[in-house]
Amino acid sequence: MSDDRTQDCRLPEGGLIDRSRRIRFRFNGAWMDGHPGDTLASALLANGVHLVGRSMKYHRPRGIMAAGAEDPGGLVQRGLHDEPARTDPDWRATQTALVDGLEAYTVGAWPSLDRDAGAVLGLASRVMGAGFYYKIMHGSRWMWEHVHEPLIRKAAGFGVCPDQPDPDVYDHRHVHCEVLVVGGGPAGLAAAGAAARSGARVILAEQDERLGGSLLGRRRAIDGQGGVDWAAAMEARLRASPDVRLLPRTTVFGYHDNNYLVALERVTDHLGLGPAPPGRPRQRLWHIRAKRVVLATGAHERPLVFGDNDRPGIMLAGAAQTYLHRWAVLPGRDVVLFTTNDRAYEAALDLHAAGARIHAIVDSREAPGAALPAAARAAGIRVMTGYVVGGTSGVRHVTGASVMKLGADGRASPHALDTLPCDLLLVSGGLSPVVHLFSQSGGKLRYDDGRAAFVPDRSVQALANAGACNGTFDLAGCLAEGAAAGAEATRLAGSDPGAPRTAFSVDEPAAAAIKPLWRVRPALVQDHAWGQPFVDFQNDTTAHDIRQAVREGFESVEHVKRYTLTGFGTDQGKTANINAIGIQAEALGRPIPEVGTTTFRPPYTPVTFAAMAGRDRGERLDPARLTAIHDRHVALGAAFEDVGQWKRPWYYPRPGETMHQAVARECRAAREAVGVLDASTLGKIDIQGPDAAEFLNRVYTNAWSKLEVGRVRYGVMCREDGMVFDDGTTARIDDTRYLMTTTTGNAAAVLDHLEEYLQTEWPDLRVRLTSVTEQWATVSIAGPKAGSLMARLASGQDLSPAAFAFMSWRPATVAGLNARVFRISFTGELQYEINVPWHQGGALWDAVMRAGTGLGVTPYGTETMHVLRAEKGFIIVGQETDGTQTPIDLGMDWIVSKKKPDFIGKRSFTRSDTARADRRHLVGLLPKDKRQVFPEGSQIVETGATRGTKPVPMLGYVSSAYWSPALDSGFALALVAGGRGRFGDTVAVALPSGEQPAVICDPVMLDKEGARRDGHAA
Amino acid sequence: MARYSVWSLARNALSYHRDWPRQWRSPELGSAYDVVIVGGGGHGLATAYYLAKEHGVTNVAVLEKGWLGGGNTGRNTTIVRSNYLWDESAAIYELALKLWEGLSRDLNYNVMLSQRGVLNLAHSLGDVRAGRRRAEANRLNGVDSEWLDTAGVARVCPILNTSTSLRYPVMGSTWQPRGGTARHDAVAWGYARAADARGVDIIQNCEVTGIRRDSGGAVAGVETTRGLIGTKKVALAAAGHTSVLAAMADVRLPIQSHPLQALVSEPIKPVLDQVVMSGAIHVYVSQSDKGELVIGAGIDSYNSYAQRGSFHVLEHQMASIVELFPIFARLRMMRTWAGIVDTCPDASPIVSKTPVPGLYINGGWGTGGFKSTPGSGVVFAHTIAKDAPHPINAPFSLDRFTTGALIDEHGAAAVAH
Amino acid sequence: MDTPLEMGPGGPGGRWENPVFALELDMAAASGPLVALSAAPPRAAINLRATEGLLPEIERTYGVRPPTVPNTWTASADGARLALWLGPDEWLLAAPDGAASGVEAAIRDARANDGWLGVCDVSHNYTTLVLRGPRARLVLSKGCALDLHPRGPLQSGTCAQTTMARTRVLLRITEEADTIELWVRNSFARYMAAWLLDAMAGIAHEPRDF
Amino acid sequence: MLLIECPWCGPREEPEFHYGGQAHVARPADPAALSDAEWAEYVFMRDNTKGPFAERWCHSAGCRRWFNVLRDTVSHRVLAVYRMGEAPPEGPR
Repeated sequence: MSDDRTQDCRLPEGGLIDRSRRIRFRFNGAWMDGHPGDTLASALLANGVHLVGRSMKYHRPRGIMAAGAEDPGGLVQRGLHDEPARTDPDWRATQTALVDGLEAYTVGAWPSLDRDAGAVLGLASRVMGAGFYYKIMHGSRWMWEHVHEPLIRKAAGFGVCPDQPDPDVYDHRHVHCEVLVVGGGPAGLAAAGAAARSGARVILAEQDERLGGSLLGRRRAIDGQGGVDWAAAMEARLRASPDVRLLPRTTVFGYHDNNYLVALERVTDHLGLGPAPPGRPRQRLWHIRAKRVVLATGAHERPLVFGDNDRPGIMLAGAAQTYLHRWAVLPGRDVVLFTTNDRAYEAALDLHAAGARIHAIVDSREAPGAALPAAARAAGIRVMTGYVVGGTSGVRHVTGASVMKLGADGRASPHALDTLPCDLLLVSGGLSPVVHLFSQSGGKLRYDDGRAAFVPDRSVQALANAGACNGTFDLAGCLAEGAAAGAEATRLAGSDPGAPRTAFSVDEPAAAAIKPLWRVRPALVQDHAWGQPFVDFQNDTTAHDIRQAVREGFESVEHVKRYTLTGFGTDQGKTANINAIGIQAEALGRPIPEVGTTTFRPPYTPVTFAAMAGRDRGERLDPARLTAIHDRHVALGAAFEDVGQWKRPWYYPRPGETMHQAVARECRAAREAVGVLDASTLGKIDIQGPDAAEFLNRVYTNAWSKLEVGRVRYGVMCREDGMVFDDGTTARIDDTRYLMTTTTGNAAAVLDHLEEYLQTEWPDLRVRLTSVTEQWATVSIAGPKAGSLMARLASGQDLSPAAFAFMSWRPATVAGLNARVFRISFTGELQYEINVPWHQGGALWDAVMRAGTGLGVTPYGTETMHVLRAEKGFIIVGQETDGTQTPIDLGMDWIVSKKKPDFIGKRSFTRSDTARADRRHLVGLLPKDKRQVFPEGSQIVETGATRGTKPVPMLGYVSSAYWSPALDSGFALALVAGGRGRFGDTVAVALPSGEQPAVICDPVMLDKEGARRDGHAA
Repeated sequence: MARYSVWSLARNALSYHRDWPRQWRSPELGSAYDVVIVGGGGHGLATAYYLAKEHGVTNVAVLEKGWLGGGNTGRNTTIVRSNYLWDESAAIYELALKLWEGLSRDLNYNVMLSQRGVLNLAHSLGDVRAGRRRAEANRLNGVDSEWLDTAGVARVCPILNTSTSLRYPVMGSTWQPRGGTARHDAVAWGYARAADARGVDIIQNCEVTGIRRDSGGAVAGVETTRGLIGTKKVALAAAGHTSVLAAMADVRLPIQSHPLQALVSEPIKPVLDQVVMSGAIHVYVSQSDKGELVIGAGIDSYNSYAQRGSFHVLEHQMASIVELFPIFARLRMMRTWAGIVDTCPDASPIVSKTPVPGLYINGGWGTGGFKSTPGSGVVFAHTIAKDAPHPINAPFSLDRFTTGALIDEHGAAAVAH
Repeated sequence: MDTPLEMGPGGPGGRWENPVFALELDMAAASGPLVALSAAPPRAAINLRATEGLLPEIERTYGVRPPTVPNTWTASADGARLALWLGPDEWLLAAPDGAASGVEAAIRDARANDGWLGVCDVSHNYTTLVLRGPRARLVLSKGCALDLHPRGPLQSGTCAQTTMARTRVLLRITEEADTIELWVRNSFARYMAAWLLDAMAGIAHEPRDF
Repeated sequence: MLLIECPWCGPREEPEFHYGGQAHVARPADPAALSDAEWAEYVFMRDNTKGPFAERWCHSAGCRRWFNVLRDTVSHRVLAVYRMGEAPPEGPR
């Protein structure tokens, strides 16, 4: 392409890039070149591109201001058109590794980034001060809903969401270590070095792809070795240490209780576009439990707040230095530096040495330090002390800086104005320690006047801070502090680090103290003449906004943050927050410590949703519990129902059958021949011990002392509030042993409930509980021909209803398998529940199906089971109950012992509301129009009630409703106020289409006398 | 109160916004008030506003131990809806929703109510039954609510994964078109400004340390970090700390405080136009006017006053989000936080008199606090002014735990928020 | 119709139908020298509840003294019988297939009148998966929060009940520290195996072990 | 995420445990003798302490034992772990 950019701003040599290889990438459609080792930001700057994005509110042109995670402005969309499923919104150019074919776009600028129509909003900026939205657009709801809010929403957001599912894989790891070092700069490397080879397990995590931190962007020597080489040597030494795990490209983003830290490793994003190499996750989330933590997270340089301080080409001094040294990029040729501290002078000196013209160093202090200003002057650079930059010129790139004299009143005098041309304006407001993780850990901060920064104070976890994040900004101090912290952490974690080295020889110019300047204050009448003094460059918060918020009574630091949206951007205010606090303190006339900081909330930098999910995606989102017979159900074409985590066959449609037809067929089979149900999912609890009967007496509402061995009883259990919790049958296996069944969904909850009472309330009861849910597979056969089928399966054993009493169980050999057979019935039919060892469940099912040939044996699912039981008026816990029904409400007063002095929940029955006679009772409900099957959940009202005004009084609701082939009618179970006294009454089911009449009746609708359960109705 | 309007905005823009009046005063703490409200969040400020507006009670102090709206008001996921199951709940939340609909105008403060509609998804046959039951009850209670089948859900929210490949497929949903979101901070500020204008003293950085009672046991005053205040009526509206405050008057409550976490994504262009909630797989998500996806997590299991929860809760949350919205997988979580929620055994609030004369409690809202704010304020103000509950909050008494007349909204609140 | 069924090799219709049989080919294909996943052969398992005073009696009848050190296991001299610590008064006895009823009866008979004794056959409650190889621990560490470092607490001779991915497991570190058994409830077996298979994909590309 | 010291299994991650709320709330010996209010006190009323709080946990994914924990509900720091039936440790908290 002819409009190719050619890395004009790349220096001919130097930098930590691989010049042997070129990387082609595209930015807003234009092809450019870079090298391996580049970030998107460094490559753009190498190609002279400063304008990268537009701000959120006013669509102001925004460039690259920093070189790392703190950059507020350079947001792009990665891979929008080439790889729609892998496009990533809101990517920070400074942290985007350059890869072949990378495509990056600016989103939200129309028609183009250069000529963005949205910039017209800049004209309205004078109106759109703090709290703009709250003060207008409240008059007309219609206008708000149809005009204002849609406009606001349309303008929102930076990037676009992919429109396809993410094909990539994400991994998790859990690790434990003795020492975790966060940050691979000089302090972190020194710390890890001190801890290495001590036998302690050490993890060093660094968000950058390269270890070295600030050493990569400065000219420094440590012990006579270049800083970059020193870092490389350290890395090599650590790599060779057996117990050290180096994690580059890994951001520790959360610090939780008990030294639990979470980190995101970017595994493949830097390898190229497209799918990750086979088997490799795109990202890996590390869960780290560390005995000790050393935080060596560095510091962020602060920008300065003055008029139009946001133009592309305005850059943090240290960032420019980093672009120069690490990437051999000269981000500008005509340079002005505006600083409040000595340290930044070095950037000007380095750029000068690299060939840039430094027009001036503008220092707000009257008395800077000695060494660096002298060096600057010696290099022929004009040093202006007591001056500030008050405003800038330029549109899409800075073209000049307006220098003003600071008066005795601290205000910049406009008459001393001097405009310096520049294409790079460096700014430095001092350093802010990166205290995010420390603060997340619960540590308290203190404001240090000397450093003009918040630094760690009291910590509450097993951690140490080292280096710049601790307010130690000089390299020798960083190294010494890091080494000491690493050694101390090792020792406290129980290993011997040996004597740590604490003295390092470093060549670093001395730097004098900073004098903070939170904003450039123009002379009073000129307050608004010099453009917008931005504080949060992403959200377009200005110093004016902050001061206005204070004037309006927002005095808490959190209020100002929220009212002005400072620090709410994707950078979470890394460069903005401290300046905002300084400006607020000034406006309030209070010292900074009284203002305090806002909370540093996790994550430190944004974390991919899918990385949080890890492998728990798709079918692994939650375990699907399968019975021993599952594959048979699949082969039979079953549709499945999720019951808790279980997959249960819902119905077994034959080809061409609707669900209704399939269920009707299954129901008929069970009522007329024999149906087969996989009942393995019911919870089963083995209860042993001499006090087992007493225990059952206490947890069930009915009496258990007299249940004989071999017999089975139905029981209901309540919670202490008297409401039904679960039901099921319990069989007496021998003198001191019972087998309890629970509902499928409640199995774990019931076992927990029982264990809790045993261990915490009644430890004197000699009772042992073991879950045997998966010890047994259960096949239930029901229907008039169940007896015949049972006879075929258990030949030579008389299991006929005559010989085998209802509600009893016995051991038997069924299809050659050792089984326990229970004669219980949830269908009203003659029914056997055959239990065999789980691993033989499949064999039993096969045998039942084979033996049933000719008997009309038909598998049925949960839907048919529900119809069959509902015809008999049997409840399902969780369907007829919702935690607000007592057994009495359900018409089960027969199961509530009057004799037992106590059981769980008994006392609650006599509370005034619980004892009311007009509570909702379980009843049957028959539609006047027999074809009608009411939707479950329908509400029941008095006839005609829905014609009245709302709210319409409701009598109750339909809990279950089905088509009954046996009744040849739709029918329902319902909970109706005072329902047991209203059998025969006609009420209305209030459907959206209108009322439908129905008659309240006994919930038992079929075979009230119970003949069928002994097989007599065939 | 200087009214906000396009004209006031234009006028102030001319003077570079230098002349905006304070939104509320910073008054000296008085020595006695007719009513002292503890808690300067949405509920406390709304109560003060309605005490002044509806009952003419203006000698009122609202005490806030930190900054206004700094508790759960500023920490929730801003969902507003009224589709609760039981008549009692529907009544109080629907009262609130009706007030929400006129709130910006009433307060002369744009609370940015955004009625984008709320889906409560069903993922099992049990969910379907419960959802239908709720939608039908809502309809008869005059709450706009309907039942959608899976195809209907897909029409309303096409980016939702409604395929059967989902581990727990979407089997339908309730749909309340009038539900939506509001700007949480603006609610606190709007009420504060309006209450202040009616004479209410709003005192920040003032923590209550004790409740004084007279020889008869009735409330006589409150002790604070800024001195003693005489009052015969103390109203607690300090979600999270209700138990701690009530204990100062020897009142024991059936309330437990738990962390509740939430998070936002980086801002993206509009992609989700509804509030989507799923109790079964613990998801609730909406997209804010700034473009962030606002996502709520499940309640942490343990008691806590720490305003932080456990990380694995968020991991589960994101796993569910990514399944329900597969296109969100590559989006990034930008900020997380937690509040402290008061939870009651029946997942319904307590808005009630107490055994201590002059002590009133508004708490236990669990995840329902924000959406109820205006309605809660109206009925609590009534309860305080008349020393008797409003018919709408009468069922939410402390007595119900003795009589058994619980209002069990677990079904509705399991769909947290 | 009570003709004895054929003894299968864990396949459909057999007397010990393996819940992860359907994944056996996948498991074999995913296994290699770094890590291998398989299902353990059938084995008897008995849940034992007892007080410490009963342990000598148990040792006499069962041949293994159940350990009182939490999260450890003991074995008979020939290694055929194991006792895994599950709780302060709870153990899992693992013995050769078919031994359950004999073991259960023997223990019961020995202390028939002790009210605190509980013995329950759970042979069919579990599926035992075996993860073996130098990267077995690494695979586990993707879903298990315990310290699995080879020099960590989970050495040969230890066991631990914990969570793995979204289910619960009993881990047993066998005589070989890189061969780890995962005892899972049968209904979770296929989930667990599928999860492990997914986690094993690309294991050769993992940067390093612990 | 909390790290909870099971009295038997040692420190384990919070998801292995089940929370049981306030400790030392004994079930009344004779519920029938209680008034409705007294019964409600047992069933529903619980301390909700800000600061050191005696609570119950169950190591449900581990040894299945219930035990007591004295934990600060503000700092989340576990101050003591003790078995069921034991009294909370004395002394300054």
